[in-house]
Amino acid sequence: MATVEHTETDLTVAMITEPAQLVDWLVIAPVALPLILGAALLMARRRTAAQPVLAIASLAVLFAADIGLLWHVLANGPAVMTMGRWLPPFGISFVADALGATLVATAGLVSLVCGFFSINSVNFIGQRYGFYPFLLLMMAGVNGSFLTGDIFNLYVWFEVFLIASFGLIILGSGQRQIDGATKYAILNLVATTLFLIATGYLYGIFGTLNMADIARKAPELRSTAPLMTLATLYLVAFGMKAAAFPLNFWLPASYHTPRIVVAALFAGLLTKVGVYALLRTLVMLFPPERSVLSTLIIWLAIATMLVGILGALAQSDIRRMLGFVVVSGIGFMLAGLGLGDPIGIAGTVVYAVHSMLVMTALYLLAGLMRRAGGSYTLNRLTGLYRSHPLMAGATLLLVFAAAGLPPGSGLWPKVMLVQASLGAGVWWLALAILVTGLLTTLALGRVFVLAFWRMPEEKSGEAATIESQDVGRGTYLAVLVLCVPIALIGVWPEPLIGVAQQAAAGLLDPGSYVGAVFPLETTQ
Amino acid sequence: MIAELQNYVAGILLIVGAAFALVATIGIVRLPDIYSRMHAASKAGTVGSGAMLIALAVFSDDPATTLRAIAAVAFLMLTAPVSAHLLAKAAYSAGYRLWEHSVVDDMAAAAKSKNQ
Amino acid sequence: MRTLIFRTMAPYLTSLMVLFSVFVLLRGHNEPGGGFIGGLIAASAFAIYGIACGVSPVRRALYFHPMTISGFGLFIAGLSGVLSLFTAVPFMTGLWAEISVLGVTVDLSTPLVFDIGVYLVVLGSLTSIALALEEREED
Amino acid sequence: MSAGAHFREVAELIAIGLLCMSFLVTVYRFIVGPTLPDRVLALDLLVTVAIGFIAVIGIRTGYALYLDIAIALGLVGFLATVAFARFILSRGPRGESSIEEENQLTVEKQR
Amino acid sequence: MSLFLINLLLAIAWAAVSASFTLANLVFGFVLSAVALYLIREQVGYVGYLTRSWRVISLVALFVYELILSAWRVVVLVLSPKMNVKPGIFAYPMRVDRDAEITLLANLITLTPGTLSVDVSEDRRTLYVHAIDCSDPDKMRRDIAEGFERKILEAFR
Amino acid sequence: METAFSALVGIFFAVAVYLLLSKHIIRILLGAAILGNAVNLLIFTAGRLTREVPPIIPDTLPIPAEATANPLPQALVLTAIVISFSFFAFLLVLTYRAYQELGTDDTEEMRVAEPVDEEAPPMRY
Amino acid sequence: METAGQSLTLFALFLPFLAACVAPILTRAAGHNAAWLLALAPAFLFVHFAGFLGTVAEGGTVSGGYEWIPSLGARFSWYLDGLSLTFALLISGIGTLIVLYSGAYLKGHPHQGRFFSFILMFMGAMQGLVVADSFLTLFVFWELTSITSFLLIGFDHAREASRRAAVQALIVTGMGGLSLLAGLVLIWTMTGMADMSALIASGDLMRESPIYLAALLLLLGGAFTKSAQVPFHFWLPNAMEAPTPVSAYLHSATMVKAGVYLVMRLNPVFGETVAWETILPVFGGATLLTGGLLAVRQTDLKLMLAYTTVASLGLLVMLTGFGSEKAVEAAVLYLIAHSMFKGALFMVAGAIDHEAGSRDVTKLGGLRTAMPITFAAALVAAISMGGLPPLFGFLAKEEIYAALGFADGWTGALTLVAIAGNALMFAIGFAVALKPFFGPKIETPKHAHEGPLLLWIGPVTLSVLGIVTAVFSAWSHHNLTDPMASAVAGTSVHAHISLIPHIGLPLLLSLITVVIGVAIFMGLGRLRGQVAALLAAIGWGPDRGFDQAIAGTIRMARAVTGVFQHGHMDRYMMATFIAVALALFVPAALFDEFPEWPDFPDLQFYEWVVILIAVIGLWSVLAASNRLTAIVSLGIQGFAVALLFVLMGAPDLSFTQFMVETLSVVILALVMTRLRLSPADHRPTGEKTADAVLAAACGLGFGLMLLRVTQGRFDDTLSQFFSEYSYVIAHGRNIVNVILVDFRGLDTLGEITVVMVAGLAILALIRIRLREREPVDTAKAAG
Ligand code: NA
Ligand code: NA
Repeated sequence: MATVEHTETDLTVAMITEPAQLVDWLVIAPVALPLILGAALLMARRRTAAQPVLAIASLAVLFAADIGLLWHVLANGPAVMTMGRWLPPFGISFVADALGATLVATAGLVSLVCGFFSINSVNFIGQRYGFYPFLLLMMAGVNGSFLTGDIFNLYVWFEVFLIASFGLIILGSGQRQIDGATKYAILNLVATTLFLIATGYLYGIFGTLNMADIARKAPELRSTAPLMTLATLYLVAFGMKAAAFPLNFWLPASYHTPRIVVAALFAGLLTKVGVYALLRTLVMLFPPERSVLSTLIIWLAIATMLVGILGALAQSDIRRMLGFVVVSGIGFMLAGLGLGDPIGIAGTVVYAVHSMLVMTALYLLAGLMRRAGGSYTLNRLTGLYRSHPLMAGATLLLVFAAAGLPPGSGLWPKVMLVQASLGAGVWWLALAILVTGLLTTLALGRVFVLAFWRMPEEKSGEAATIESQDVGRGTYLAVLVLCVPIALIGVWPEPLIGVAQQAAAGLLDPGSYVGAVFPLETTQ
Repeated sequence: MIAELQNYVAGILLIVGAAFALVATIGIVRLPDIYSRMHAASKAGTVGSGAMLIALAVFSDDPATTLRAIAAVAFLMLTAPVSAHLLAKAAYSAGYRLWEHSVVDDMAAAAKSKNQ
Repeated sequence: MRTLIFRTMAPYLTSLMVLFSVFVLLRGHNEPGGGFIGGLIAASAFAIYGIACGVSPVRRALYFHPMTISGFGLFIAGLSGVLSLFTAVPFMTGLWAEISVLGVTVDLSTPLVFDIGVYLVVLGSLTSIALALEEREED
Repeated sequence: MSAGAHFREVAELIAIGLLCMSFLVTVYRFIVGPTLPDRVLALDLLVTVAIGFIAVIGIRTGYALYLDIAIALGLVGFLATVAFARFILSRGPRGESSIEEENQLTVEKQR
Repeated sequence: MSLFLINLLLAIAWAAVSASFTLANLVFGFVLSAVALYLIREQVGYVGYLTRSWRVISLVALFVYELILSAWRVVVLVLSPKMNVKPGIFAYPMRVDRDAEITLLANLITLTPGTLSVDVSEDRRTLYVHAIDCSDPDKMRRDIAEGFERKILEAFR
Repeated sequence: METAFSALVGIFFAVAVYLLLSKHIIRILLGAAILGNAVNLLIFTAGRLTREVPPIIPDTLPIPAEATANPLPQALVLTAIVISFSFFAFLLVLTYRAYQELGTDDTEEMRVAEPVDEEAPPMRY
Repeated sequence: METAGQSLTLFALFLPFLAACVAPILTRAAGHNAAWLLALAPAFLFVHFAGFLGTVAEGGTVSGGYEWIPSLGARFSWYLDGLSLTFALLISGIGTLIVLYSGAYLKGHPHQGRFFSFILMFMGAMQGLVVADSFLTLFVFWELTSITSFLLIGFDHAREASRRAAVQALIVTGMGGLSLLAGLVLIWTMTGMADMSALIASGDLMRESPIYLAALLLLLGGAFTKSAQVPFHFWLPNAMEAPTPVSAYLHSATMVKAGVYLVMRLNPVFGETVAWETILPVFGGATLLTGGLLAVRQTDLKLMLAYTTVASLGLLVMLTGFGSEKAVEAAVLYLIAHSMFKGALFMVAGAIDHEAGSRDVTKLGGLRTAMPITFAAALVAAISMGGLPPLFGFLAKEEIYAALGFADGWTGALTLVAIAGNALMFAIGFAVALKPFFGPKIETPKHAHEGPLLLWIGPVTLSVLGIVTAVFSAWSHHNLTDPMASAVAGTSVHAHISLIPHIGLPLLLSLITVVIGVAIFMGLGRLRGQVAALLAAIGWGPDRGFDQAIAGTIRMARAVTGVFQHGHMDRYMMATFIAVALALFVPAALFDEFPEWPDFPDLQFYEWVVILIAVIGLWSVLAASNRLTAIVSLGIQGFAVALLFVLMGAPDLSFTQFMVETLSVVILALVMTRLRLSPADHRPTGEKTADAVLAAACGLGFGLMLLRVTQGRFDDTLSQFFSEYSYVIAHGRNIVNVILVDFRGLDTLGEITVVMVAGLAILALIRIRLREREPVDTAKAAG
């Protein structure tokens, strides 16, 4: 064994000399906490009874940390922690800006709610084979993606949440799950590999992986390096992760197959990470390339919206329908990206938060409907209005939210995106947004009308094969808890829009981001 | 002086080892069936690579490296016959026939008598 | 595989490989190797053991379920990063300590703990996979 | 440069040349097959030859550290063979048609 | 006793691979090998005695010699322009009956000229050996019985 | 050197993509494995190539004596190898389970999640 | 702007929603009598807004608001001028009556509480809509009216017709809402104005703006759908599926008038242009005639009223777009009158239905003795509707004819339209008010008698009000008509019309209208048959069109989805790589990002050999005759890659690659053992060729890009740093390992997470099935 010499070296040239404050740890907590707790839960795999309790406690702590981080970032601007004390860009920086912190906090809420929902819906086998570790580690991956300031590290976190999502999707292990999981896994693997490929090129061009470093080096390299191809590759890779047309097929092929709480988590979290990554790369790192691509992105956005919502209209299975609604929502987020102005980007951010909450709630609601009505298909679900008025209320709120009608949260991003597209003179985008809103109203409104209003005696064909079960109170509560922020945003969107505008400003002018990472070189 | 000797010995061992390796590979091409080919692979191949590892051991001035090179040879010797045996047994059990000009097959005879 | 020769050889090969894996792990900081490669070698060792002698002896040998070992690996790898919380430096900052045992100084460091964590994760997960697959063969 | 060193360098090149030929010949057997065990054997020999190759590279570059790779290869290269043997063994007794076909191939090749 | 020996041997092997024969490293190696042995505790049965180690050494010497010879014969065989081989599998009735000895014998046979252990019969009495030149199986049986098998019996009994 | 490696990477990608386009999952898996190698070589090449000098600091020196191979892409590739191996293993077992559940590895026949004759939604209100 | 007043208004605006929240609880406690309590909410609103009458009558306006979404520059603000105030009073006033009426109408209904809740929410939405100042406030309330009306129309949800009507209303008015949003946002974005008050103060600016026409059409899209203008009229009669209080409220005073409100609101900004004065009268006139004619065909009291509502809305739009102050004044008068008589008549229809059990005018008769109060109320309302004195409707009718005149062909045509429409409405109004009550008594499903107080207090009040406002026309003009008309016209307008008619053209036209109306009334039965025959001949209408559109949309959606979501994995993959190939070539071609032609690589011969082995391995994977061979071939290429790593100074990589490659093959072999796979790929050559071309393109693209990247200058600052400090600070000589565990330890942490999760996932995959097959835990040995 080689002996270690503890030489005296001038650390200031290599390391950050300022001590890390406790509050700085909030930046890494959203990753470190679930990761360590997830590992601990895995060790306690056999204590199936304790699993949910421990997991929910962990998620609650995580959510508290997320909120703390958001509060800190909003008060003090981007927060940075560079791992291992190495000066950036040599160490991996975690940077929580308004965008990242907001998404992390929303993800925290979504996961906590799904944790509650899972109490009733995850069985012994699911618990024993790691539902909760998967959940926590997926959160680590998702949070890591939102917070990391290093593009290769982003890839790593992508893979973490991806593999955890594989774990979650196969937990049912029925034919549908296996089939869905196969397509989900292979196509997503291709998508993340494309991301890695692009990152390999990026490293070859820039020689660095730190996003702040890339952002400040890009202008010099623009004339000599193939950045246009690079940006397009990122668009393809993240577009596929985000389920943007024409690379959206994997989502409707798989999201309806796992148990509903898993689908809810996926719908709430995963595609948004793709959108987030698109924002980070195209808007923050490659803005001129993004403007070149903007027309393409806008057309893709339109196609995604319309193909998504038409897909939803075509479905009889509510879960499949929701999968397409998720896709359609991606179109909205792409729209802001394509427009690329502050209000458009802010609209995308607001939509992302809205979609995380609403899509999760809708899937959970589908689970409730299945329990109450014994089926997932519109051809068989009936009469829930009489039997479950509270559920009907929640459904209405969520339907309106998803369709962008008051008092749901979806109104505001719609308004912002229409504003942005009309401001940019892209009226056909505004048209597509509005038409999609209308078709969403129709698609989801039909769910309400058919499943809730329609009465059982009218329905044609055979009776539902599955007896309806009692709807657990905890489950109900989970959905209602999600309804609160959804309605709150619908009524008073100012805080969210304010944060989103801050996030958009941070993306469009990465000065504060770069400055936070390289505090000593702010004049660069 | 010692260094020169090291160079020469290492060089010779390298050439010999590589030659053995080549012969082994020619063997697996020329010999008629899988079982015969295994002779070439598990003997000439092992000796060839072993020689080259010993060349490294000889060449290196570092006793640690020398020791590790010898250890590597030992590991090779330990594993090579096992893998040969396993492959042969597996191939035989799976029904891969001996070369048609093979002279004896006591195993087949034993199996036949056992079945009767 | 029920062959006497292999079954007799496998335990020795396994212990040899486990030794080698620890060696690769410990010197990884200075020469090629490290937790990941070490873990791979160790997992291969147990895979061979399992193929030769069946799954149950391997499970009994490991005592803990391989996935628990894996979880423990990730746990200590994560904790090794959190230790720096107490010295007011960022996550995963290497902390070094010299400990004197029997007159020999041993260097303990969080990167080492981290690498051991990596080793355990790889060892545990891959062994778990190999054993689970091997187990399918037997039923 | 001393004569010994020169000789050794030439020997290295010769060895590498021979090993490269070995590689190619082995790959030839691999491609020709005709049976699965033949291919597995080729792969096994490839690993063995690679160990020698790495030893030569170790001498050539003066980096003894490549040796560890050789050791690992020696230990685990055998794992692949074990696995394939296992595979051949377990599918064999079922009298699968593909094996019949392979035998057919062998017979044809030898004629 | 035998376990202790193996443990010690492994510790030395450890010191060898890690190239440091300090006391600390030996102790560490010993502990490590103890752990490694513990993992395979069930399979470790009878092992020979240190007192007969010289016989073991002579066995190793024979083996190395045979190995090189064997490789050379392969060379000759492979490179001969007209390949005249009469391969076959012959049965070899063993005298050794302990697992370790059978294994050792089989491995040695494999590494030596023209022979390759294919299988051990279920009653562990017969070793099936593939020979590249099987024109005279009885001679081969004799060679093995008087060569390796005798040496093994000497070394371990 | 980079030129040759670029060409090789191109070939790797071409083969990987060709396999990924198959209908049989086993071939797709082989494609995924090759794709992993292609990407690893790509990253490795993108960090520029240096022959034979490993990025290891000699025992006697505090920093490398000569220009070594670029260590960073090596570390990145190492991470990527491990990750793609994990995914590969998962996909493989998933394929196996799919085969058990669905009796096929032909994606054309794997139509449980998206059935060929999917029920139409009700047209009424 | 006094704060106390502001917060009181804010409270007033939220009060209906608060009441809606408590309504179910109250109803559970107090039964239908909760109506009395709940009616206090709209009553409070009425009183509160009535307090502004003075200010507004003096030409003032009341505005206020709070910061709401400062980030978007949107306030929650309101603006009360004559127009909004009149509407506010109508909404809250009639709302009070409707709540009371609902108390009786739905007495004993299991979901009466829910009903109160919905109707109060709707009222709140409507109230907000008419007083809203900022565009966003307006839009939110606008959409809320659509949503709440959806709930109200579908209240009787067990019937498919109700559900259909609800969906129809939601979709049609939702479409309009989107159009409105687009219009408002367009104005907002282009002019920076975000408030109605600002907009109406800048008419000239707007009229000259390049976005004038676009904005106009978009806003009218909202208004026309909401106000059921042809061809969007069909949803309104269908909405009669709702319980009668809903019809009385939504279709007399409120929802449908939201569109009229918007048109009136915009008149000062968008009016006085050719577009405005063409579009509005044409659509309004067409709607008037269509509504009137279709009303004739109906026998259901509510449907008859519904179609006349359509007609009235057309009349209002027509008048507003006519383009004179007089016409505006007429519109205002008619709007007020209509709210009162139509509300009363709907409630009457409901009362008859409630008490007699039928709404079919052909199956009712002789109820006047059984339901005298109702009858009286109906008669008075019908007189107003017919435009006869001494009711407010008379004032309106006179003013309409006064405004239209016969000045030229255009106005003449409109006048004729007005006469025809009014005559039809006259006939229908009296048919509704007289037919059920006169003639021989017809037995009805229920034994009819006068309803309870709650059931008739509404119609009676509205009927009486129709008289009072007409008699005291000076008061009503001063407080309601003039301020409202001024607001609509954008200039100060004064009405002079009273019950004492001026002899002249308007009176003549009124008389003509009455004569024709009476004639139609007499021949209603015959006319009904003719209209029905005509419609049968046409055989298609927007109502059927709606069903076809919905079904068509769903069918189209299925077709489109079938194209993109076809379920063929290989085609999904193909789409992916086509995208990749395009991404690799198109930007490179457009922006000149292809590499320069390279020199021939200077490799050592053994390096070539290793590369060759890799390529052979790859080829062998492709060409393998069976998959098992392919798996072994996979080992070859991985092995070659590992050797390349050795040659390129990457021992750690090589080490790992060897191990991983071996383990991959091992796992593959372990898994394969269990699979019975048929030998490979028997696809048609065409497919293979297409795949090969695509694959080659991707490979070439990736290779070229890599070449281009490596031809650039490389910045190795990071690696320099790592080399420099790897040993000195991080105490490790293997720089790669130090990067892995220290410099970039976080990557590794993520990586081992992946490894661990993969292990767990694989365990789950394998085990869960194991358990399914054997319920007893076979894994006990697992410890
Ligand atoms: Na995803
Ligand atoms: Na990967």
